[in-house]
Amino acid sequence: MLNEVLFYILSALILVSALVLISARRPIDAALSFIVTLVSIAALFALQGSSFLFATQIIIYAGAILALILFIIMFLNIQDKNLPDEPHKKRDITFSTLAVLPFTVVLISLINKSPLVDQALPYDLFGGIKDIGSVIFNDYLLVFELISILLLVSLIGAVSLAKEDKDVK
Amino acid sequence: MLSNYLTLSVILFSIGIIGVLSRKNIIVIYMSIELLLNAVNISLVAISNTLQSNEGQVIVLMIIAIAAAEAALFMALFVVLFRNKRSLDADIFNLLGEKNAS
Amino acid sequence: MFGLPAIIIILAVPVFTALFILLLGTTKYYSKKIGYRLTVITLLILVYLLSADLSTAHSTLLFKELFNEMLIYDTYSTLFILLFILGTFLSLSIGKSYIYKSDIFTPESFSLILFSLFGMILLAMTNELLSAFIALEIASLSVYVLVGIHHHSLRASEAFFKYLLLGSFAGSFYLLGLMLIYAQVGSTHFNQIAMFMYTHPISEIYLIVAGGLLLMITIMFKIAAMPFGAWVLDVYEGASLPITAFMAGTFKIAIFAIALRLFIGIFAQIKDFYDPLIVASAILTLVSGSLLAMVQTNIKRMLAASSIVHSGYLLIGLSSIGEIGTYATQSILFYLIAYFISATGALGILAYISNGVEKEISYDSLKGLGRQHPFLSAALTVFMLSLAGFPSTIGFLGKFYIFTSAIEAGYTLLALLGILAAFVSIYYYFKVISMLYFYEAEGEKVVYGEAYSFLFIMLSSVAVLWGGIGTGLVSFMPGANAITDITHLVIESLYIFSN
Amino acid sequence: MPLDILLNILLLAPFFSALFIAIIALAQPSSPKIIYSILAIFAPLLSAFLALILIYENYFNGIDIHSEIFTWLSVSAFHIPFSLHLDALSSLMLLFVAPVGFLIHVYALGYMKDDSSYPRFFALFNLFMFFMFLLVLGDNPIMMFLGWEGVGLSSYALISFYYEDAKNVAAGNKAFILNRIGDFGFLSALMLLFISIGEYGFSFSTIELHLHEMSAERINLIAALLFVGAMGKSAQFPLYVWLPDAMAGPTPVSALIHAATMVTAGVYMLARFSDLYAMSESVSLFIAYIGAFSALIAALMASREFDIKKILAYSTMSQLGYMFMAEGLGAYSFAIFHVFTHAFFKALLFMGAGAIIMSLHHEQDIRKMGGLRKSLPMLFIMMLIASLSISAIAPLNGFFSKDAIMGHIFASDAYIIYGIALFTSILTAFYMFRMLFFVFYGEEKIKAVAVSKTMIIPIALLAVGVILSGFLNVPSSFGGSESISIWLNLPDIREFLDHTTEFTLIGLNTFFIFVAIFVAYLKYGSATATREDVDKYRYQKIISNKFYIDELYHILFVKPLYKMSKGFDVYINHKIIDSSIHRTIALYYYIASYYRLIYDGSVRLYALFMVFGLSGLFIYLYFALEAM
Repeated sequence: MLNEVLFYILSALILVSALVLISARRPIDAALSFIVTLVSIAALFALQGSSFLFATQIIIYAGAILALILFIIMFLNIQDKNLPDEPHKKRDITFSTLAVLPFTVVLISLINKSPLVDQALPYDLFGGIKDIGSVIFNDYLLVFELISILLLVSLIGAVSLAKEDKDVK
Repeated sequence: MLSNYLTLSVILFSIGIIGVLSRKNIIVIYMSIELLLNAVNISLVAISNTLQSNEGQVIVLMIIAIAAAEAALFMALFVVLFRNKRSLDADIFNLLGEKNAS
Repeated sequence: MFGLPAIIIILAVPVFTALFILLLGTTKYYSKKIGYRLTVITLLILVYLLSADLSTAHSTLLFKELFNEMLIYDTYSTLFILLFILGTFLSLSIGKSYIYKSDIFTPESFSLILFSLFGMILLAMTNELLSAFIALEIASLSVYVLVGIHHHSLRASEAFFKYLLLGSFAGSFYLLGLMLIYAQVGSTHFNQIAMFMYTHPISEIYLIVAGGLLLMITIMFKIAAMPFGAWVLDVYEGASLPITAFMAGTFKIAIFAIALRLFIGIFAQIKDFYDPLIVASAILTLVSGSLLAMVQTNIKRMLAASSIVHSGYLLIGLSSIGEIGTYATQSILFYLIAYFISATGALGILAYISNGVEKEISYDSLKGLGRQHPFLSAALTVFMLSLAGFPSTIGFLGKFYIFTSAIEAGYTLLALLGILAAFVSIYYYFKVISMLYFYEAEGEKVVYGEAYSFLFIMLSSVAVLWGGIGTGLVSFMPGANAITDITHLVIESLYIFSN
Repeated sequence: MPLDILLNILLLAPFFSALFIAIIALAQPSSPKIIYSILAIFAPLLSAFLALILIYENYFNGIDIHSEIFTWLSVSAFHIPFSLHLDALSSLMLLFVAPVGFLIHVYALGYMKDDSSYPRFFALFNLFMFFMFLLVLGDNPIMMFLGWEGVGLSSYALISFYYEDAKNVAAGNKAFILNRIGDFGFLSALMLLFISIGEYGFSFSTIELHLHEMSAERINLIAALLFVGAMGKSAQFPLYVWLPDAMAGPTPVSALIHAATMVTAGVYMLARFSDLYAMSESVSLFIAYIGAFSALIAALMASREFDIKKILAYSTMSQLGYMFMAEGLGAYSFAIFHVFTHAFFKALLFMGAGAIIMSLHHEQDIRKMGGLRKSLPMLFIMMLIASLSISAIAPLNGFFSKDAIMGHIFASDAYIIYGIALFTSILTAFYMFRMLFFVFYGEEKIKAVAVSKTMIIPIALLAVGVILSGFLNVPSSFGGSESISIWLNLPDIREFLDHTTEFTLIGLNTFFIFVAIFVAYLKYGSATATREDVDKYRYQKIISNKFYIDELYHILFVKPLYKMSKGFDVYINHKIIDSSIHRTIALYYYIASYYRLIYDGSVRLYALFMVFGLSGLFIYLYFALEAM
């Protein structure tokens, strides 16, 4: 029961902060509310007992990626005058909501029709670092290796795009 | 119940889509895309929990890594775009559209 | 274990060469020539190693224990891998002129091309949803960067921006779909998904149907099917020409490698659901592609728009699969081969003409080329004829197969629309030909460099003709019938039960 | 090497030769002539050599060579292989097509040596050879049709070779259009054939097996339509008018390929379908009458013609008439044998005529020639041999083939046809010697230049052929074994005359021929002859004007067609079709100009389209699942 309540509180937090994210004018505000979202999601992971993902979510997402975003915002020194004018933001949000609505409604109704509806979550403690590690290295070794190459590619890409060229000639 | 988690995912996903569609600021658009990935993650962990298998969590881990990879490129994108035009307005980058084609 | 050593090398070599070029690039020993040559030689080695496996129908699970049955090496993947390698090779060979003259090709770009190739190779071999996505991401991210590698150019960086943004957006649909399928099946392996659907009634697999739909969105985005393909014109235009050729010719095939595996393998049972959607998308794609292609004045944009139309033809083939199975699949494979040579050749010629400078090639700038460069113009004419689907080119046979398979599947009206689109396409392709031959030259005769690129332009135009006449006159040069034979083996290999 | 590979090489050598010549000429227009010459001569030499080997195998070892090159079309049940087949009939055709083709090439080297379009000529010429081989060797009617069209096309290009002169282009067009009329018949026949028995496969042998499954009416219709095709290609009445005009090509080489090689395609085609014609007697008889009539009018026109090439063209038409007479009366192997002998003496005549024209600085009017007997003695002897042969004087080859045909006609009780044939035969001797006396007797009017060796040697070789080739099919009455007729094994109707009748007929024929020659001598050759040929009588005038057929055609077909086309052009084409096409394009542009606005380059808009697509898909999904 407590779990249910906690779930609803966290969901509310997630959704509200997400809404703030997409409607905030300044990117720094959006980033800060994004942190709330991410931490709430991490809490949701913790609620389900997956301790490793909880930690990962906090460290990588809330820590690394968001720090990167904030760093970029600072680094580029985006002033308010650099921000785009968005006079029709409210209208845009309304229309896009209308555009997305069919998708959302149909998908939710499908979810509620499927046999998964009444599966309860055990809320056991599971997904420790050891279990996950053994799954990664037994079943998902290929994916793990591929991820390393993916990161390498993005690293090369980011460096070659963002660097000031002195040697390119 | 699992369906609650899935529903939450879908709603969060929709919010992300709305963010992508309605905002002009590229950084906000980027964060909306991250929101999409997080929406998927929520459900995956829940499913993994119901099935009592760790596969779902591994997938989440991989998605986080993918997000990181995309993040790196997006950061580079911000730098490149801001250096070129001193702005991060998605709508001013329409040099290539049909409007200017001829 | 069929051809195992070769395939290990094929997986490892691109990555190692890419890393080697990257490291060499930081030293003073590096020059563009070395980077280019290393890449091309690597590709040649790969072609040599692989081509033998095309002669039989085979299917093996690669490193079954180690990789948890995630990689499958069959004739299907062999054909696709060979096409990727050949496509990359052809794009680079024809683009040599451009690459040498322009200063945007850094060591990183060569290694990114190889990484992208690696991603595509895995995409053709993968047997599982998550690894498929990551393979796709490896290929895509590399291409995103390649599009924007000229980051001082406003156009290139804008193309990069659009491609990256929309690509990641589309990619998240795939992940949502993956999540829904995983929720229902509890696994992401193709076999298990198919097995699950086989053992459960339709009412219990709603989420799989929805998930499949979401996967389809990503696929349609990548192959530029409308309404998901609006990015194509802008991105193709913004990218440098050899990269455009690479994207249009090679990368598009890679998406079909996974799409066909999904539609023949997993979703065969519920494909009836998807067929009306594919048909609708095909119609939309054909119509908007034709409309857009007709009004272009920039030839690169015209080719980009016409590549949308070609996706439409392929979607026609895709929609016919459910009804008649292998013939439609064969026709798609044949069309892919036909399209890849013609498109790579046509864009390659543009790269050759533009001489390494980022300039717009309008129709007017081709005027009088027929007199100044008869062979180049002849080759361009051949490619245009093939793209328009004129008889005695390989493009004609491709279209012929696609349309007949659609008619056999009962989509007569759709086939008619396709024929109509092909008819309209004559308008914009022949405009190019008329510019070549019916106008006087405006400028001085330009001398283009790199006989090597020229050689490959000529070779591919001969291949286009040869494939269209389809002959086994000379036994060591396979023609259209050989392609048909191979596609047969390829499909056969998909139904081999792999142990 | 396996024989089928040799067969492929034989077919493809001229094709590649043509291709290479074209490529070299395009890439490096200033290449030395010797390159073209080598390329041009090598392919036919190779083909001729291979042809002899393959024919040897077929004749002595009885091997039919089959080579399936690739599947040309395969759409479900519709299966057309691209395959070659060499049997006795095609062997015999090859036996003259390949060597004579080679000799013509050698001759052309000399004849064309100063022409600026040297490579174009040889490229087209080799292409012609390729299509001719394809026609003869094709294993199914579709392939035959391909070759049929191909020879038409390349001959069109050769007739209009000197396209600077509008007259030549008009001649080319005429040939092409009249051939198209014939092709229409051919093609309709093939379609009918395919509809009727196409499901069993479409090679000649399978067609033969299933012929009896068709109704008699349909067989008659197909036979008649096929013959329409043959009429066009083989210049029979009424589709013959293109042949004299076709002499506009490079004198006389292209004339030669039309007259000695290509025109026999119709005869060959009828022989190929001989099983069909054997089942259709009425059409066959009609063919015989058409043949007889064509032979007669051609001979009449030839006797009043002054252009040396046109005389030969008419004589070709006349000889083709004999072949059709034979085929119409069921003597297919005699017809084919006449094709064979005809190729030799006609080639010889054309080459000789060409040499004469060349040595007289492109003079073609026989009235302006004369006395060449002294300056060109070799040529005179060879022309004499050929003229004797075409007049059917023993023991030259023309005698054996023509006499066999005449004997057969008589034995078939077709006395009207026999009368025409006999009269034509006499006329033939007359007009041939008329030409000979005009050219070689009398006083020398233009000084002749010596003829080059590359032209004389092929002529001499052909003369040997003319003398010897008749002995291949010596009739039984002369103690021969008719080995060619047996080899060909066509469904001949054999009628035997007793030897006395036969010898009487031969004697009669020969006597009249000698009379005709003598008359011709008196009129044109002797010292007292006036050598003037003005139209004194009304009939002569009619003949000189070619029976006004051309004019008739002009009034009947060309003018109304022209007027109709003009009407179509103005009213339908311009006012309806053109403007509607323009309107469609304008409308299309109009739509596109608005449609393109939604691709204005805004990335959010593109994302919006994707979301529309997404929502659309899910709305569909909802209803589709509801409907389940």
